[in-house]
Amino acid sequence: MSAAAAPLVPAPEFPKRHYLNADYGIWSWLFTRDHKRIALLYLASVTVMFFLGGAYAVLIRLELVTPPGDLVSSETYNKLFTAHGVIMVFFFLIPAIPAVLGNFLIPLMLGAKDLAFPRINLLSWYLYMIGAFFALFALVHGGLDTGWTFYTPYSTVFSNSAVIPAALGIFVAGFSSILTGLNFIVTIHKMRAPGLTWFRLPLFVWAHYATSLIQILGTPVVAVTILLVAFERVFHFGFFDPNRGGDPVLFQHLFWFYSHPAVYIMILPAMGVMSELVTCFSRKRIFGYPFIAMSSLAIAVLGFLVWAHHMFVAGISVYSAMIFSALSFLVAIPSAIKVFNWTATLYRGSISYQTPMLYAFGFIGLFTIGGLTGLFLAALGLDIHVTDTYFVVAHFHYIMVGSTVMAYLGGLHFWWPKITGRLYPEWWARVSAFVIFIGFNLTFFPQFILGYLGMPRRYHYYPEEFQVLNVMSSAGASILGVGYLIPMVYFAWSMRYGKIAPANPWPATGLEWRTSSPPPPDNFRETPVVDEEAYDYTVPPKEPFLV
Amino acid sequence: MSEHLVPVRTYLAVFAALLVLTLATVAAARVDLGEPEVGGFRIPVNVVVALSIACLKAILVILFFMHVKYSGPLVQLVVASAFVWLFILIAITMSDYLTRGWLLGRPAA
Amino acid sequence: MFSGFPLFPEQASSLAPGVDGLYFFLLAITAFFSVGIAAALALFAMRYRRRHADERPGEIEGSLALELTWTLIPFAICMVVFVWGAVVFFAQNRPPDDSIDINVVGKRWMWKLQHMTGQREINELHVPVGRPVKLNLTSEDVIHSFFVPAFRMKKDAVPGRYSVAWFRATKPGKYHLFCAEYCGTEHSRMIGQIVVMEPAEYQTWLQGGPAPVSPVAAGEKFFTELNCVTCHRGDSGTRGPILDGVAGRRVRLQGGQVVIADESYLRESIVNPSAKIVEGYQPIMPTYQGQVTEDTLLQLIAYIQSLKGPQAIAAGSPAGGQR
Amino acid sequence: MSNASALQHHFESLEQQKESSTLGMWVFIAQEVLFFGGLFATYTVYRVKYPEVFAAASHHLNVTLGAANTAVLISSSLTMALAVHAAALGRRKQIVAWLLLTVLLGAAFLGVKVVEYQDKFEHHLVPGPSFSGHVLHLEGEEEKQAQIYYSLYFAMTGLHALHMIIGFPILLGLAVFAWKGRYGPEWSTPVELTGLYWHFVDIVWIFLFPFLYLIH
Repeated sequence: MSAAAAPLVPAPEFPKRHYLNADYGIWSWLFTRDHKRIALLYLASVTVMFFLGGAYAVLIRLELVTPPGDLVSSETYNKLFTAHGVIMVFFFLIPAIPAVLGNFLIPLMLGAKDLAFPRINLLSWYLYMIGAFFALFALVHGGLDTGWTFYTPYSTVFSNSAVIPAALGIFVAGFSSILTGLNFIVTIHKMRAPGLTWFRLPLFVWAHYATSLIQILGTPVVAVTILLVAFERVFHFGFFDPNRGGDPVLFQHLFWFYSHPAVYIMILPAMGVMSELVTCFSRKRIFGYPFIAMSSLAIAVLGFLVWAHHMFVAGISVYSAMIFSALSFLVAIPSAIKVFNWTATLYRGSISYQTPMLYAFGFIGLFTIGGLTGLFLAALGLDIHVTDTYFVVAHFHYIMVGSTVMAYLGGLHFWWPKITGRLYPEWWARVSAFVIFIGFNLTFFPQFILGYLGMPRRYHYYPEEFQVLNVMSSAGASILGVGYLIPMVYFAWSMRYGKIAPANPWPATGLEWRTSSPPPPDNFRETPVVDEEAYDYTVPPKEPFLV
Repeated sequence: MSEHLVPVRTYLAVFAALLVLTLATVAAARVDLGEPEVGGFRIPVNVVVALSIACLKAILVILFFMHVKYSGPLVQLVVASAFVWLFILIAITMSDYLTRGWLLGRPAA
Repeated sequence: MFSGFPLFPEQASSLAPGVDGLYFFLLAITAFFSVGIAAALALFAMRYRRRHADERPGEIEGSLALELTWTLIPFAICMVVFVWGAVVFFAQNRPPDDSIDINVVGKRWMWKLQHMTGQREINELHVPVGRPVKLNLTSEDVIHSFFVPAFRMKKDAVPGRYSVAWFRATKPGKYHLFCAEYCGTEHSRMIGQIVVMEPAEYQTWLQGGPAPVSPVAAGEKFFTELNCVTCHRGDSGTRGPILDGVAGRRVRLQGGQVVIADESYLRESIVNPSAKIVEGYQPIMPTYQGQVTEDTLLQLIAYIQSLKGPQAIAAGSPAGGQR
Repeated sequence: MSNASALQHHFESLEQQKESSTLGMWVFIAQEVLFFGGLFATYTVYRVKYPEVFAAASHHLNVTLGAANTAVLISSSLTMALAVHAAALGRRKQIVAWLLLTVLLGAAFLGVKVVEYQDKFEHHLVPGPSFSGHVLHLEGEEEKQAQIYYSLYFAMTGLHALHMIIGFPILLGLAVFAWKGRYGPEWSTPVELTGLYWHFVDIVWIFLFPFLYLIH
């Protein structure tokens, strides 16, 4: 363990009563209404989904080591990348940070006893599980070969795979996401502790507020769209089938109205985590608090106005394409503001290299590359060449894996002591952070080059001249896979054998660090009163409340 | 919230207005109101009338039956943003469909 | 032809340098900011590393000037890229008038192409170097995408409508043709090649093989067989609009809307005649949906486009004026 | 009337609980607006694309039935509003009466819908292999466009009806609790929130009626 934590609380003790031992038995978990326990239910579920989606990625990368499709058939290959996409997008990335870290931390950060609607919170976990069940049923029962984007008329007329159960799964999981967002919005509005004004909120909360807006206003549209796809298969509605008078491009409009903002559902909470990590490990108040807070809202709003940049070659009107291109550039600005402000926060700070901060460094670097390559795709003339190629694949993996998963892991390390009351082994954590960073870049950087060379995405066979880069990518993927397995092992180990964590191990500001680790069932014995700005690192950390 | 109790006669008045507007929209649909051209666009007056009446009815329900007139700014903001986003969805989608026929100028060379 | 480990695709069309110019500009921007941010991170991380556990650095106030700087500079860069991208996009979307037209039909999992001179090809397209080639794309089943990396050209072939793309090859050779929009099981086998030939070579190629029927001639045959002639010729009264010279012209519809009689409009008027009625006519034409294949449709349209009428000279001459 | 029992452990006061629940319901309704919004966007696209066929296809709908049903649904909105009013005043029997009347009017609405649906089945206007434009005098491509109209008709009215059906058990449950005297001046939030939901369902119909029945 690092020396930084040691002097503050010399001999931390495990609290006698906390949310983990408040009740025992399987039913105390399955019927819990404690947001912290529900967060752990989500943690377990999304971890399973992450490794399942990862297993599909392993098979994809194995297949792509050689140009001909020699490992699996084309049909199987198509089902592999579809399964990878559906699982990772709908069942890992969208719920990962909000439903695990957000669920656990938002009431703690607000000084509240729970989310506003604990029963709805539990319901949304059950909806997630039902959705996951349907999706997994589709994967084992014939598989799904439409790609995660379900483009029509392939998905509605031509695909012979299990589209309906998968659509149902995504529909149900969508409502899980909507209810989580609803809960967050109401909680943030109505349950802040006395004195906790909007501009004293941790930026993690701001980011989740913006995320929730997207979940509320975007998800229902994809839900009804995916419902129409199912109707079209079952009842022969013709909305998206040109042979029945429909327009396949309309599906793309409705789908991307949600699915582009959904990218911000994945990245905004990650940015929220970043703001917490960067301040804590540089011991500095965040640079430009109001700008970071407002840029989250700006991303949420502008994110809704750019969806058709996925459709520049799909035959949309040239004029419409220009509007969408211009707006797409605008959404880059608030992201840039965040990166600059995080970097400026480090200036004259007191920077420690503990594991969460390593992930934060990784995030800033990878997000910068991921974000800037987004400009290539927003630029009309250039998008024509790179869209639907590996360039896009590389770009969104830099955002979703390089950024979101980095922040998720960083956040998980940061709050692990709070969640479990135990410390993880620092040396192993640092090693795995490096392994992941190296593996990630080796996997996805070559894909930018592949994409510009013209290798289309979702290709089972590919021309021989692309092999060297594909082999590099596959090699990187194996390193990345090992990198992800190491935390899995030491986190599990630490739950039983890790050192006992003090209430505030780093030490950090924020109400969540002023209750015990792990927190009691109602979070605080008395409602805390806040009388200071966020991230005041100029003074030593405040004593924990008595619990 | 409902600390402000809306008098029953307000409900009845709104109800009467809603019924009248329903009759009005049916009556308006029976008359062909034409499609005058304004600035190069055909304006189907029937659609405009039907849509306006529907919006008016919806506003009455929202303001009085749903108490938004007496609610705090937060609830009003939620209602407004729902409809703004609905507008974004439809308007921007239509921006593609309505301009698809437009061609770029002829090539220069 | 292909080296073992390329990093950059061949440039083989007139559009490629424009796209690559923008690419290199953006690469430079990306490199500048990524390296800049990474250097700042590394510098701060080393210079201000925590030296003892109780260190409490002083406060630094936010700075409006800085915030504005790093808002406005990226904004300005973005707008430059936007305009640049739009200019390239315009070029990609405005096929020159003197192009060779090729009809392209995507079908799981092959590309069917037909030259205006009648030659049919599958998964292979022979074109001359230096001449603009315009593609009329459609699909028989799902959405496909016609992608030629060396030309920096890509366009979706959407069932039920036409899309247009064009290129002018600048270098003889063979280039990859990919389907870039996922279209089912054999998506990755829906590939082919574009063979760019010297003009003389191309002429020889055109003359090889059995005497083909040109789409215009085939279209004319269908025009008679499907009884289009009974309503759409000068001697048939006023039942349907005369089609001479209609292609590419502005058409005034019932209710005053004006549309351009492009391929998509002509197609719609055949399969769905009542959608857009020309001013002064009755919606009496039956639909031909189901009676004509995508190939036949393309041939009919080629024929209609070949009809040059008196109006074409008056109204249809392009404003740009070439040659 | 024990109001202390209504306060859940994680709220500080009944006031905070009320405000949170009301805001939550409104956020849920915002979500519902966008849910139906996807359908309205689809409707707009095809209405603009196929105006004539939409008009022809809509003429098979019975405007009188539609208008009468609109009146029925507006009436049920009124009775719902009066139930909320009675709940705020704690008038036990009135709440129950208005709630039951709301359910009754809702059921009447659905009854008329069933009659209308039956008519579509008889005339082969249900999207699917048996769809026929015969009764509309439409064939070929236009028949397909009419099928799109009827697909929209069934998707929109069907999801609307589903929302009403979900409302029934909630209304009946409220009536039971109201009978037991749960609601009074201090705590009537469940009745209020159900009212919001019911009025929202009414609003959807206010748009569906002219969009589907009154196309010129």
